[in-house]
Amino acid sequence: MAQKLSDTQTDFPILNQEVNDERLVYLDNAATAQKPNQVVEALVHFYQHDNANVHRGVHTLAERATAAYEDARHKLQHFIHAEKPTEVIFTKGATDGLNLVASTYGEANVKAGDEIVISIMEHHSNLIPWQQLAIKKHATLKYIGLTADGELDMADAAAKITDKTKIVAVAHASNVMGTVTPVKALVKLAHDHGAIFVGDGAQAVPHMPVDVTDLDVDFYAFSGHKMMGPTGIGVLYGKEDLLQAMPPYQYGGEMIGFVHRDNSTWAELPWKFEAGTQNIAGAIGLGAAVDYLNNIGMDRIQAHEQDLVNYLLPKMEAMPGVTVYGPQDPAKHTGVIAFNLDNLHPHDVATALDMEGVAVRAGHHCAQPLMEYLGLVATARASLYLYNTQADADKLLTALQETKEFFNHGTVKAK
Amino acid sequence: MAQKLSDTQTDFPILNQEVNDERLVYLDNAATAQKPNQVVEALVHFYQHDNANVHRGVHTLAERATAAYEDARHKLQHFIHAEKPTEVIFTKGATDGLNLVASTYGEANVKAGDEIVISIMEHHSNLIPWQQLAIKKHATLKYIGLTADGELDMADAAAKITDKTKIVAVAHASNVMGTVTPVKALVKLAHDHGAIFVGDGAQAVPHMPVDVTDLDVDFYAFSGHKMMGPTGIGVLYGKEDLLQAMPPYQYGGEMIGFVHRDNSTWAELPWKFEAGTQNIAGAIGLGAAVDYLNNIGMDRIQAHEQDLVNYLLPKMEAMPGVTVYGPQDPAKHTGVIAFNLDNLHPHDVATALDMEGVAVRAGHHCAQPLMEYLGLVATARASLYLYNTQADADKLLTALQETKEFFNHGTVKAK
Amino acid sequence: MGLSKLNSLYREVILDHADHPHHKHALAESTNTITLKNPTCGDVINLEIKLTPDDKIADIGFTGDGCTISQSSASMMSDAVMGKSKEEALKMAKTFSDMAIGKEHPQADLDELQDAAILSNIMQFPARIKCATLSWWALQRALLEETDDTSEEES
Amino acid sequence: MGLSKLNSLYREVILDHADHPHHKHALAESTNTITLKNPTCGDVINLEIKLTPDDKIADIGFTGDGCTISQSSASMMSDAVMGKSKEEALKMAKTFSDMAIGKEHPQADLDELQDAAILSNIMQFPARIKCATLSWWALQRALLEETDDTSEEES
Ligand SMILES: Cc1ncc(COP(=O)(O)O)c(C=O)c1O
Ligand SMILES: Cc1ncc(COP(=O)(O)O)c(C=O)c1O
Repeated sequence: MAQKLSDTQTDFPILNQEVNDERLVYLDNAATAQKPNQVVEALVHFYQHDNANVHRGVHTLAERATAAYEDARHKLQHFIHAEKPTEVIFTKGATDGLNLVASTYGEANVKAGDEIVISIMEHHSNLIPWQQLAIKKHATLKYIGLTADGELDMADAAAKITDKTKIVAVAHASNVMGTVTPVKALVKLAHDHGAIFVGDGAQAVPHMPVDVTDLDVDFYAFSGHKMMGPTGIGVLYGKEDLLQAMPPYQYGGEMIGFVHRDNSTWAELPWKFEAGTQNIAGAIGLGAAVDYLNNIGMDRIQAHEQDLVNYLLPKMEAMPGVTVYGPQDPAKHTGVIAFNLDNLHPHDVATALDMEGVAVRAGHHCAQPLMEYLGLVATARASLYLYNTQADADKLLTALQETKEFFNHGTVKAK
Repeated sequence: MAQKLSDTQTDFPILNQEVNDERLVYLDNAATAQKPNQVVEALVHFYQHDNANVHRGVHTLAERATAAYEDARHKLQHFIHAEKPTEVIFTKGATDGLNLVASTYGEANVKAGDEIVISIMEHHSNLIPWQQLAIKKHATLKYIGLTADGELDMADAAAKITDKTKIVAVAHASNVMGTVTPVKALVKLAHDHGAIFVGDGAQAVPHMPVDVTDLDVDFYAFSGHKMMGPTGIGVLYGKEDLLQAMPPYQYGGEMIGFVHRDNSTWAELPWKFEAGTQNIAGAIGLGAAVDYLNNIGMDRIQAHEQDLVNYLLPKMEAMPGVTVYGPQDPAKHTGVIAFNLDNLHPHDVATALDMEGVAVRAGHHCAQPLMEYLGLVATARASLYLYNTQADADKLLTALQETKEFFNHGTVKAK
Repeated sequence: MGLSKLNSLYREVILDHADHPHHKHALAESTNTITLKNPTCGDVINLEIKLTPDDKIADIGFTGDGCTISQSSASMMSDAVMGKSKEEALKMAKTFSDMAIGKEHPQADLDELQDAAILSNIMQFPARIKCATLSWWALQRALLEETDDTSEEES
Repeated sequence: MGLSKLNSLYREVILDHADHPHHKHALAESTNTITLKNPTCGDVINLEIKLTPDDKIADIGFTGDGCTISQSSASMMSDAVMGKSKEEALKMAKTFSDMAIGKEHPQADLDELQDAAILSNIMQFPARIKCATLSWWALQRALLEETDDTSEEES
């Protein structure tokens, strides 16, 4: 079994609490991750020593704040292996970044009759921006389907992506199916047809090494809060030449060159896309999260989660009444495990697990078209991170068993 | 002289530091405010006890996080006297809020030949969104001028706002001139001509009581970081019927009703405008900032800053070589004081003041058209907040005197 | 505590209603209908009401998917409002949503709600309040003939 | 510390150049021109260069507004590159921007910069580095015939 990756006791005080008189077992990491003290301390340090607005200040605090903010950009650049800091734009989160691309690149490049190709398992944040763009532009939105195992159907991808395709947008890792998509192959398919590829890295960057240069993605968006950073900060990576050619997304302070009464020019990259005061402390906190993850090593984090899945998944699959979605082979399954129990509604399951201190999510996971495709209304979902342990997995298994028994003892089950 | 409003020693540790071996005197509050410990502790508490994603969670942490987040919304609602919490949308900041209105309401309602009226002293964030909208829609952007004293010229406003006007967008308080605009009168002018009024409250909400319902503004945007809240959070107030009729701004998680493959419906207010994971901790921290401000009382804060201006402004005006912009009458001047010293470049002045520990800003203050209108390239700017004292004012005056002398000792002055 | 607290949420009568919901069917004819959604979980309720000319609830039926709480709440709600006047039903909806957020009400009002009153302990499970109130909210909006909307408002 | 540290920024020679900038005028004819802006303060420089057919700087002039540092830097830069070849000037620009961010360079390179070398202590005033590098950056872009842009890049 995996060794301990982090000193949970000291780094994550939030996990040392009881919920409903039970030890908290936090398995809702795909929704948001907990923050190590190192990240919280970076925020506190910034606010108590260096807080100032960045870029335009001549005074000492402003200079310190600017250096810390741009330093965070460099950390993020190296973390995802972008070639230049100018290709790293701070956003509010993955949703903000994906909307940015749809509203600027998409708006400028998609015309009537063009096609946008996404997958049926996209999160709403990588679905509705394209859907609405397609509606507005009279373009066609096409969905790549899944294999029986819940993986992306690459034969279908090859069929759906055509010379009419302008944009292919797919999640690097699914927030429901527990699958990783072959981004590199998708990028090649897209490029072969003259389309650009937009990666949604929200569930990938926190859990595995990601190299945007090697993947050759054109845009790639992710959120800080899912990788132990603060809320309200994220990153959009974009290739410099594409970003250069794009119009700005928002207008305001910091993103301008010259402003005249009737027209304006824009700042250089990356600031052209950072209008107004940014989440300065958030960026710095995200930089601290990157330090934390790097200290452990993304390879080790990925291996640790894989070990846990290898332990947990077969036991869940073996439990009568439990249905696990996505690949049944643990080797192909990430730490995101969507499941249902008997014919209980997942909402009831999540409430019962919460009584046992186990935090899981229940619902459509912002993926309604996927639910429809799978013929489901909703599922429960347990999702792991580096601080989870075998004991956490065991607790989930016990709690599931007890939940089963509780509802079987009652005279009835929900429809 | 004003009594002490806050226990700076304990509440603002950042202010108890030396910069260049001098006591830090932070006079760059119009750029961003310092955060009391109470706000920082609210962030720490959230991350160490309740951190979870909001709204979709069934488990205990998610419920606590949701309650804290929505509670913050209620605090903001009451702070600005909005009628309903549904009218309070969390944004990234004032720039984000103003862009939201321009891209949704503006996009839907401004047509070729229409007019948008702003003032010549707008911050770029309340200028370029309208300028670009006007360019895109072939509408006309008109600028309301200033009186000799730097106040908004209401006669000019009455002349510029016509039946062709669709939107009037003006700052409630200027970030350069140190003036407050008669928002209520502007709103009436706008409404009389069938236009809506968008208020930029970035420099008003932190410093004076604001009642959006009494002002009758249609939209009103401001930033958390300038009112002692965290970075990366702000508020857009909008009248419910207007928000209701508007299309969403960004698409993604949390803002949806039903999502089908080819179309979607939207969530109710305010969530329709909060796509993706929001800056949850930021909103909660902003709620704590509101508590802090309320504890002191906005009336007292305003009076304290006025007292300081009454003390400082005449002394600055009396100093040979100092030019203060905006009203010369302290009673008409907010705590934002733009000035120049001799014919020194403000950048050189700010560097010299920084050597004395005094943090001021120098530049165009994101108001290039105003600079052009005033025939200036740039100014220095000192801006006050509740923790500033008479001693801070004195330090500024001494440092200005010494800066003068330093550059007079040299053989030359800059052009 | 483990699961013991669950007993106070999943009372026998609630499980009964969830297992054998009353009025869970479409109506042949109706005067007021609405489709509402619980944004927390994506559950949906289609509510159909047939009002008499003098605004009495002659029939009521619901369809849709949902958790134990939302299904049993819809069932209990339907039982409680059958035969009531529009005005009475609206008052009951108000009582229920007040109860769900912990506001005090005279016992007589609660009695009106019949079985549904048992959901008062939903308060201990704040994440489930929306599940319980969804059908009552649908009732209110259907009776007030508000247009269909996509999701429930904050309760 | 007060203002004493300022002496190391505002050296006599810097103040002299700022007060009586050399080459501060438009050229009658030029082969390479650029307008750049310091986004930190809004200062602007218009730089004009006249190259000989064999790429030597025959004349150089600048106009625009700026602080003491940017004005004197432009003046010192112009002095230093007059008569140099395009290649030499580009090398000097590189030396200067390296120096400004604290990279080591052989003394011979620094000597090339003439008066401009004195700005090496700009390092102690990070907020002012852009003021010092703006004109060198303009020189480089003008010589490389990059299109006008609105602002300087991160230095
Ligand atoms: C008057 C005014 N409006 C808008 C803004 C923009 O605020 P933010 O940068 O926080 O979006 C500012 C702050 O710089 C301001 O002073
Ligand atoms: C795959 C995927 N994409 C996008 C998002 C949206 O991220 P955020 O809500 O942080 O903007 C999420 C998170 O919910 C996700 O899981």
